[in-house]
This record gives sequence, structure tokens and C-alpha cells, in this order.
Amino acid sequence: MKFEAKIKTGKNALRETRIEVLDKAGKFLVQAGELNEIVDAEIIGPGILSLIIEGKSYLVHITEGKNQKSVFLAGREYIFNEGEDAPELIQAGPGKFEGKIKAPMPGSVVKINGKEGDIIAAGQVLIIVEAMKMENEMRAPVEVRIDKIMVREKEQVEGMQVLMEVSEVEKK
Amino acid sequence: MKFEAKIKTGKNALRETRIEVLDKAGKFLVQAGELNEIVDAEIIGPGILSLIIEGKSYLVHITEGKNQKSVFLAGREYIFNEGEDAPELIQAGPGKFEGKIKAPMPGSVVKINGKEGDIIAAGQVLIIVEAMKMENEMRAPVEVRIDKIMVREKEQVEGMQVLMEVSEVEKK
Amino acid sequence: MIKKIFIPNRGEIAVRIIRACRELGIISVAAYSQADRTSLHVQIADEAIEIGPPPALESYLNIENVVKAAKESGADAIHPGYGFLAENKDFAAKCRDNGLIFIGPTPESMELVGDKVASRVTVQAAGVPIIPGMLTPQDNISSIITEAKKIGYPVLVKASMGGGGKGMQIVTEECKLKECIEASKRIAKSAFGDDTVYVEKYIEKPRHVEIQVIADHHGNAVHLFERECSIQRRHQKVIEESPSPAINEDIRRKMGDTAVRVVKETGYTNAGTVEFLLDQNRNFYFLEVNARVQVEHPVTEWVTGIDIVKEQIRIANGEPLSFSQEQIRHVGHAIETRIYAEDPEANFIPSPGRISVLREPVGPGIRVDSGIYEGYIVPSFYDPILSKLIVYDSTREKAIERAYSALSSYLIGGIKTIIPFLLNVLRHPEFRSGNLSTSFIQDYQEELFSYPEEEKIPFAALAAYGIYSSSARGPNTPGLREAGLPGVWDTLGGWKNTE
Amino acid sequence: MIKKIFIPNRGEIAVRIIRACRELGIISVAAYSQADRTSLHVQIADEAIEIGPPPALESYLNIENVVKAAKESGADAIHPGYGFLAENKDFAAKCRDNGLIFIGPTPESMELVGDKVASRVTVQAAGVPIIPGMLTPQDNISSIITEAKKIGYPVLVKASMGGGGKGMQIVTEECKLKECIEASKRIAKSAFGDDTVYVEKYIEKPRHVEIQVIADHHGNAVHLFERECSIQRRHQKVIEESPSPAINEDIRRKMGDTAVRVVKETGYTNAGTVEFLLDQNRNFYFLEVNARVQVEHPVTEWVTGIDIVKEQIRIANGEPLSFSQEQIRHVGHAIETRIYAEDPEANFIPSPGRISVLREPVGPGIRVDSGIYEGYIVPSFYDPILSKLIVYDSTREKAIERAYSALSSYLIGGIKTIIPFLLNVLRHPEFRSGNLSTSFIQDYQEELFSYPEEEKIPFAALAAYGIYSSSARGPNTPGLREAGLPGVWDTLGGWKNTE
Repeated sequence: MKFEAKIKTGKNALRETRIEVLDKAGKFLVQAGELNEIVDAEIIGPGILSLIIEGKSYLVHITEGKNQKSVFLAGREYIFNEGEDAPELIQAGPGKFEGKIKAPMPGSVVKINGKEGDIIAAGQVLIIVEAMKMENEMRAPVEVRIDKIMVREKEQVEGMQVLMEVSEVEKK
Repeated sequence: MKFEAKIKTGKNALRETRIEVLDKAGKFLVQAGELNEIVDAEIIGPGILSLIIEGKSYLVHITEGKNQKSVFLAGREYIFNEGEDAPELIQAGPGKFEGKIKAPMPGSVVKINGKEGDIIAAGQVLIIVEAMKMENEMRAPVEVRIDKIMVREKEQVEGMQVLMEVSEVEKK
Repeated sequence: MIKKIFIPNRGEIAVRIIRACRELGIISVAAYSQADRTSLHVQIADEAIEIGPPPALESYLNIENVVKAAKESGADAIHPGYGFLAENKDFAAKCRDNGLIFIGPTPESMELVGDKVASRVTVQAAGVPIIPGMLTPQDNISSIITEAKKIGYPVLVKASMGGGGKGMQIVTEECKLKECIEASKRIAKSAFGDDTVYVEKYIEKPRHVEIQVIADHHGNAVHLFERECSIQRRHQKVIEESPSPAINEDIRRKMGDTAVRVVKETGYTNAGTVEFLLDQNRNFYFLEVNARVQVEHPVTEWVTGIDIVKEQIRIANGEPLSFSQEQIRHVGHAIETRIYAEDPEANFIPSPGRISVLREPVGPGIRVDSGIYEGYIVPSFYDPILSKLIVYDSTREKAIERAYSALSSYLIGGIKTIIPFLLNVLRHPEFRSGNLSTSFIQDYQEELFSYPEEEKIPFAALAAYGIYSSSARGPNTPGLREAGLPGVWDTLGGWKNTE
Repeated sequence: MIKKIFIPNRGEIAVRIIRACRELGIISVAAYSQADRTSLHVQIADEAIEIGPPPALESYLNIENVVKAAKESGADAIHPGYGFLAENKDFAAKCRDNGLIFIGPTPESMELVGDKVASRVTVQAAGVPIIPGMLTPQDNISSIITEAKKIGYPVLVKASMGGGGKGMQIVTEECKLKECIEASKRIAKSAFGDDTVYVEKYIEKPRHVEIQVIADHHGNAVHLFERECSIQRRHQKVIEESPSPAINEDIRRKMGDTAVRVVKETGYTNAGTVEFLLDQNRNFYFLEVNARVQVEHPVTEWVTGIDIVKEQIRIANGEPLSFSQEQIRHVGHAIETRIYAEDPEANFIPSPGRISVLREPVGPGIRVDSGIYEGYIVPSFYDPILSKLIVYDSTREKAIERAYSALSSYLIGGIKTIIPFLLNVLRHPEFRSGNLSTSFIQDYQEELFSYPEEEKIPFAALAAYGIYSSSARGPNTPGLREAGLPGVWDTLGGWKNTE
């Protein structure tokens, strides 16, 4: 049995990966880029794999999120996006500014600067979210108008929850 | 919501136990014998429960077997049988002699003394099973005839697997 | 004799204190907020009692609730740990008023040393060198701004109560000061229940070297040598070690003597820490006294062989110190790394959540003080510290190798931790040479924050992802062996079956 | 310089060696049988290579396979651990012939000390006291029976090669001897690949006290003081400690000197252990030399601060010992308890199987050398040792409290372990008083094997069972909170819904 997929690695590189199940239990033929190796893989716990490739031993942990998997290897995390198309690798870290201000982490809203309709200058604090005693200030990247505020002060929020919608103020 | 069951504790004692789910999440009213307590219970891992009863904290681990559950508490194991009738507590340890010689543990058959039809004197070794470098000798409790041998030397066996059937030799 | 100790704290330090109690045959009572019912300290304590809602102000910082619960539990003593109410003089007094032994200094000496401004005045009078800064507390923000102008920028804004760098900020120009003071006050209020702040001169590239002290109620006071805690981010210690690679026997003796003098001048009892800054010319300045057991106490425990938490309990029991200054030895080298639930690749933002997998390092010369377990959901209400890895070996070089090796095998899945960052620090040549300062992380940020490029995904990660995903077609998929585990194969990525 | 070490072993000792390699910057290669693909040592080593089918004779004891795999891996040295081929002179010679550094003594000195009969002859000639017994090996069972008669019953039957009490049996009357010799031969063959056995006088209620020795290739030999290992069941050590509560400085020095004499007489190099029996009058008798790193080496590591495994590697590298006898200090008290997968309530029968839950103790003064992880399936092919808990504190009394506390929090679910039994030993008043002997377990079996009565099920166990079972009606059962875990509620006991 064979499986194949295209995996986007980084911003541009596209890599085709083929997995072939070999006769012996736990053995796979994996082709990715120029490498073509027999991989001895064993599940040793929920989401934990032990791999032996060319005699080298790797302990890998995979966690499954919504439409993505994270592969932890040697202290590093690799995120594989599994959206509509082929799996795509996305960068870890806080989301980009898209008109929606999102909570970078689960926590609680400490302070909201302004109300709907207010204009906030570039660099000024829009909202502060606290988790684990750390205050995270979300600042206006450019001069913006607050279109909608979805949360209240002291409210508990989830990571990546939309807190505010803002729009750029057109320069005359 | 209420549940109740009769639980045999030890050889004779029969104890009725009632569990009532209280309104607050994680709180139960448990009645067993003369005790009637509010139990605060939380699952904190697969089969691991944290209980707080009258201010005392208990860490309990439950494993599920075929028709039984084992409750580990403070370094001790309590086995609850869940056969046809009410749950019944059975003793841990190797099974009693019932005409069937059972493996006391998973391992391999090292030696079989005799063949079907042979008479073996009381106290003589019938079969030796080894696991983890420990040889376990199964001896004839009384003078017996070997009726049936179900395994061969070097064979891997499971714990409680029947190795031999024997019958007591009638005294004249 | 103390028979039952109430612990209004959580996480690794509560677990640490519970262990000491168990070894001493003392009953431990874990206090917990509603967010901590499933926390480790609740499970391992002999007894447990709820003290309020998740926010610390309503539970761990709620003196009323804490004292009431302690009395209900029948405890005769309270060990506050660090943080929360540990350095709150009102709490210490309230304990005493309620007939509870507070395991720590008296409210009076705590008041003196706990107030950073007052303690500076006292020790300066005794000839201890201090950093130029405010010597009287000011509530009024504009007065603080005036003082800052006198001292000269850059200045440091600090919370007068409490420590751990919470609320501390460097301000380089006057126009930023007001905003920083307001933020510091907010944080100080929420962390220590007191919003007094003050400013002092900011010394550039100093080392943070502190002296562990311990004093009984019979007039005996000793020091247990130094710890170097220069590796800090956001004024929060990340890596601590003992001995300091910076000081020689002469400076060590002088700092130790000075620390004991501070203890005697302030009438301090029980365990505490006298913090100093060491400038680039090896001059040391008194910073503050931490009137509690310190997060990094294990490094001192390992090099001296003295169990500081047990000694705290004995002192609270009225027993005299069981050793004299001359009997205390300092052998080998110990390093502590703090494991925070933060994303080192995204400016250390907190990363609460469920720990899906946990493998803690074990073995020779390794100690883990941990407040977590596999399956634990790290709440977002409290400090991001998950655990501490402490290693010991005969030399600093070997201890660094051991720390690196142990951290490499520390597997915490499901949430982000700063382990990759700690590994970068431990392998940095300047760290290895012992060239440390509190601006170390800033000075070498380029190397410290550079992780292997994401674009070059190792073949092993790709293969693991591919095999895992392609096997995820249900329990009967051929190929990957499951070793008798419950089904985890219930999702399918973007894979096509080609055969 | 050694760059890559091949480790033909498994379990906790393989993990221990891999850690030492990592800290020294040496690449580690784990060897594994087909039953050990999922074992911990395979996961944490840098490299891993299969060496044969599950039975040890076809893998870990298969010299051909092991040497072939070692050469294929590109290793330049082999660390054999303990057990398996560790004391096999043919293997050591084969390594040398293949240009592989064997981390242990030379084949020649191993041949001498590895043969218990020959070593007795040698050391007796050097004036070392020995136990009366056979001085020439006998293949013939009837000759052994004749010798036994000469020595006088009770006698001890022992395997000539190897140790760990495997194959050792006390025989009190002649009629049992033949059967015992046959069993010993069978076990010796399967464990060490050699079925030679011998008999010696059985000394009643002795203590087992051993001296750790270490010697380099430059003529330097030192001892690292003693370990007392009297707590044994089935001639297998269960609890070890250092120092021994039985000996004073005078006997300690005499035993140490004697052990170093044994090392010098036998031309022994690298780490080893000279075992003695101490009779009730404090006379000591040479037992044998264990030509390998010992299971219980961590207690010596902790009280002396010397990393024995790393020292082994340095010596194999040709380096001289880094310390002299005078420089070795002995501070505090260390205790090791071995965690076996055996059922202490059913005559210690082995208990292989899946570890459904694992929480290892952590904290101050605690070291765990472990070969297991949560989810691991302990195979039935090898030794039942899962891990070792080693604790350290300033006194024996405190160390016992620490061991007791740590063991109480050691949670291994799914299989039976001897932890309940170890707890019984640690709390026994005679153990606490230090009144030990190798028949300790037998002497106090009534107390040691009595566990709380099953009929008195604690209310907490009943409640846990009841709540767990009654909640087991599917994911929507009200009541028990699940803290976001995958469904475990898929079975139902004999419960009736009454409302």
C-alpha cells in the first residue's frame, strides 16, 4: 500500500512525499526530496513515535489540532497544516494583523482602550490580555478605527479568539 | 441520579453501596456500610482519580480487566469482580488448584515432567514455567494422573493459561 | 512541635513543601483555588481544602479565606512558599494573631525588609553599599518622576513589596515613565496586593549574585554562600547556579559577611536571601532581601547538603540551627533551569493548556522539582513556571553538560515551553565561559533566539508526519504497530491512497 | 579517544550508560532484541541496531551477533553494563580481537576473578579470608555431592560464572542436592552461557558487605568504601545502602585495604566490586569479585560524588584515575531500592505486562534510574528490574524517611511491583535499627508479608470504584468531570440505576 502527499515546507518549497508500507510490520519506505529511506516506526504512546532511520534513533511526538498536526522533534516543533488543499507547513507564532485583533494566548482581558468608533493612533495600545501574570499589549499597527469590540474587561478568552475588529483609517 | 450495587468484600462480608450524583460537578454522596460521605472526585488521567473525602486527599488508579476492575490505593490493589451477579471482590494471587494447572504469569514453558496418562506423586514437579529469569515449578498437590497437556516446551504462554489437566488418583 | 502544616500555595513549591512534611512525619494540607482542583499539589498532599475562585486575589491572596481554611484544617503552622502571601506582613501578623506558626520571619522584620525602600535606608546606615535611588516611598506619580530626574536616566521602576522581577521595568526617558509606573502598579497590586513602586539608578550589565542566609530564634545567623542568577529575561531569573563563576574566595567572604550583617541589622529570622548587584569592577551593591524560600534554593541545597525547607520548619519549631558557619561546606557545582510555559519563538508569550505528553529527565545528578503531570491542564491564572530542573556535578563544565543532556531528554508535549531557548543559552560560548550579566539575553539575542530554519524540515519529522497521517485510517490500517494502545487513529490528513 | 560506544544491554543500565555518553559527548549505540524495539534505551540512544530474537541466548548473549553489530555501527568501544555478557571473558577477548575497546577488565583478569572457584584459590594465597568450600571446579555432579559432604550441610550451590544470586540455592540435606544442582546449572546456562556450579559452606545470618573498587591501567587502584546489601530475597539484593550501619572505621579500613589487595593480586582494572560476608562476630570473608559495574553503584556515586560509569569510560580511554585514595570522601547516607515487576503478595512471581500509568518520584535527594515509561509493555524474557530509586540525605534515619516518602508516591499501574513490600521493609523497626542480615526477609516474613486485610476495603477505594463504575455509562453521564480526556467511559459494572 502506498500513500503520497504534497507538503509545503516553509514559504515556497513544495515537497512531494511518498510512503510505502513494506511487508515487515513497522517498516516503511519513505521518499521525500532526494532522500529515500527505510523507516522503522513504532508507536510507543499516544502520539509518540520511535523512529529508526539508517541506524539513527529519533523520538517524535505528534499532537493533533484542528486541521493541523504538530511534530515535536529534538526540542523543536514543526507544524503541518491540513486545510482544504494539500498539507501545508505554516509558521508558528502569533497571527498576522488582518483587521482582526486576536488573543495571542488563553487568558483574561485586563484593559480595553477606547470604544467602538474611536480612532487609535499607530503604536498605541488597543487592548491588554493577561495570562500567567504576563500582560500582553496589542497595539495598533497603523492608525485604525475600532469597528467592533467582542469582549469585556475581566473576560476569559481563548487563544486566537477575536477580541476586536479594526480598520485602517484612510490617509487623505 | 442514584446508583447502587452490592459489593462482596472478602469472603463473606456483603456491603451495599449507594452513589448519588449531587448537583455540583464532581461531587457525589457515597454510602457504604456505616459511612455516608460527600466525595469530591476528579478524573485527572486515564483511570486516575483524585478523591477528596472529609478533607483527606486520595490518589486512586483504576485499571479495567475482563469482568473486573482493580483499584490501586496507597500501594495496595483491590480487585472488584464484575461477573454475572453483583460485583464481587476476589482475592489477588495465584489461582487455586482445580484439576487445571494454570500458568501463574506470562512466560515460557521450560520443562514438562511426564506425558499424558502418567501418574505423578504428590509434591513432584509437573511443569516449569519461566518468566524474567525466574523458574516457577508447578507441583502436584496430591497424587495425580496427567489427563491432558495443552502446551509444549519452549512455548510462550499467557498468565492464567491452562497448561495441563490432571485428576486425583483415587486411593484404594 | 509542629504537627500539621497548611500550604497556601500551588505548583512545584507546594509539592516541594509537601515532600518535606512527609519526610518529617508532618501532615500536609494543600490549599487550592477552584482552578487548581486537578493540580498536583492537591493530589499528593495528605489533606486538601478549597480557598476560593481562580483569580489569585480571591484565593491564594485572600488573607481572610486562607486563615479561615488553615484554622478549619486544624493546622498549627503555615508554610507560604514563595510569591502570593509569602512576604505579606499583614498575613504573617494575622497568622500569629490566630495562633498559627508562620514559617518565615516575624511580621516586624518582614515589614522592614519587605519594603525595599525602608530596607535600603536601614542597611545603608549599617554601612552596606546600596544603589543610588529613592529612600522614601512616594504614592504620588509626579513625585516619583521628580525623583527619577534627580537620579538620572536610565532608571529602574520596581514594586516595593514582593520580588521575582514582577512589575520591574527599565525606563530610559522621562516620557515613558508614567506609563511604566502605571503598569508596574497594576501588576504589583495583582501579584502582591500592594501597589507601591519606587525608582533607582539602573546599573548597566551587572551580575545578579545573591547570598542565601538562615537565622534561628536564638541569635544564630549564617550564610550558605552565593548563587549567580544573572540569566534573566523580563527581569525574571531563568538559570541560576552556585558557585558564581565571577567571584573569588575574598569577595565571597565579604559578600557573605555583609549578608549576615543585613540579617542581624534587620532582626531577620528563618531562611532568606540577600540580593546584590555586582558591577563590572566586582563592586557589589545591596539590592533587597527576599524574605522567603527562593525559587532557586535547590542549587544551594545541592552544593551545601542542607535541606533549606526542612531547616525552615525546624527553626519555626524553635530549634536552634543545627550547624555553625564553619561547618558549612560548599562542594561541586549546581545549575537550575526554570521550565516556563512560554513560547520562546514568540517573545515568551504564555502557553497554558493541556500537557499531552510528559517525560521528565531522571538519573544521576538530576533533580526535578515539578508541579505538573501528563494530562494536566496548565491554567492561565498563575505563574508560568511548570517545574525546575536542577543538576549537580563536580565542576561547572560538567554540570553544564549534564543540564544540556537532561534538558534535551525533557519531553513536554501539547504546550510550548522555553526548553529550546534554555538549550541555546547552555550551548552559548559566552555562557560556557561564565561571562554573564543580567543583559546576557539581550546582548546575544541574535544567537539565542535563532532556531533551526523551519524550511529545512528534518527528514525524520517529515517521515513521522507522513507515516502517522497515512496510518490514520482506522484501527485496521496496515503498517504501523500500535503496541496495544487505545485508538488514536481517527483523523486523516490530505493523503491519497495510490495503490 | 573513544568516540562511539556500543551498549549490548537493555533496561535501566543501558539508559544509565547512554546518559553518561551524552554528557561526555560520546555517541551511544543501543543494541536491542526483537522484544525490545519499543524499550526506552532504543528511544533515547543516538543510534540503535537490532541484534536478534527475544530470548537472551539469541540476542544479548549471542557474542557473534553482538560483535558483528558493534562493528557495523562503527563503534570503537563496548560498555556491557551488568548481566548478559558483562563478565564473559570470551566476549571481552573477542572485542579486543576485533579492535573494540572493552570497557571493563582484561579477559585475563576477568577469567581469574570471574571464575569464583579460581578466584578463591588466588586470594586465599594472598592471605584474604575465604569461606570453606570447593577449591577446584567439578563437572561431575557426584563429585560435587562428595565435596558437599566434606564441607558439611547446610551448603550453598552457586554458579561459577556470573552473579546476582542467579542459580544460587541453600541446601540443607543431601537428598535435595542433585535437584538443586540441576536447576542451578539450567539457570546458569541460560543466564551466563556457562553451567559450572560449585558449593561452599553456608554461613548463617551473615551480612553482605561489599567494597567498590576502581583501578586504572597505570597501576593505581583505590576503593570507594562499602555498600551493605543484606536485604535479599531469593539471594537477589533488594535494598542497598552506604555506609553500612554495621561497621566502624577500623573494619571499614581493613575491608577496603583487603579489597585493594584483591584487585592488585588479580591484576584487575576498571570498576569492580569485592563482595564479603560479615558474620555475627564482624569477621569478614571474601565472597567473589563482580567484574562489572554493579546494579547498586549509584549509592556509592552519591556518597562519594564520583561518577563510576564515566570513570569507567575514562579508564578504558587509558587515562589515569583522577583521584587518590586520600582524596575520596564519604559524606551522608544513600539508599537504593530496586523496583522489580513481581507480585509481593504471591511469592514474588514475575508480573510482566503493560504499564498503564507511571508517576516517578522527583524532588530533593531523589534519583531514579529507570528503564520504563508510561505505556511500555514489560516483556517476560528478561530480568524483572524496572528501575531503581536512590535517595540521599545527611543521616541514615533521614534517608530512610526520604526513601519511604518517595516510594509512597511512586505510582506504577497495570502491573504488580514490589513497592508495597519495600515499604514494609523500610518501616520495620529492625531495619530502622540497622539490624540486618541476609536472612532478614525470612526472619521477619510474618510482618513483611502482611498487608492490610482485603476484607477491610478502605472507604476511598470503594467510593472510587463506585463512582468510576456508575459514571461509566458513556460520555454524557452526569457527575464525574473528565478534564478534557478521551473517553474512558465505555464499560459498565453491576450497577442499577435507581432514579
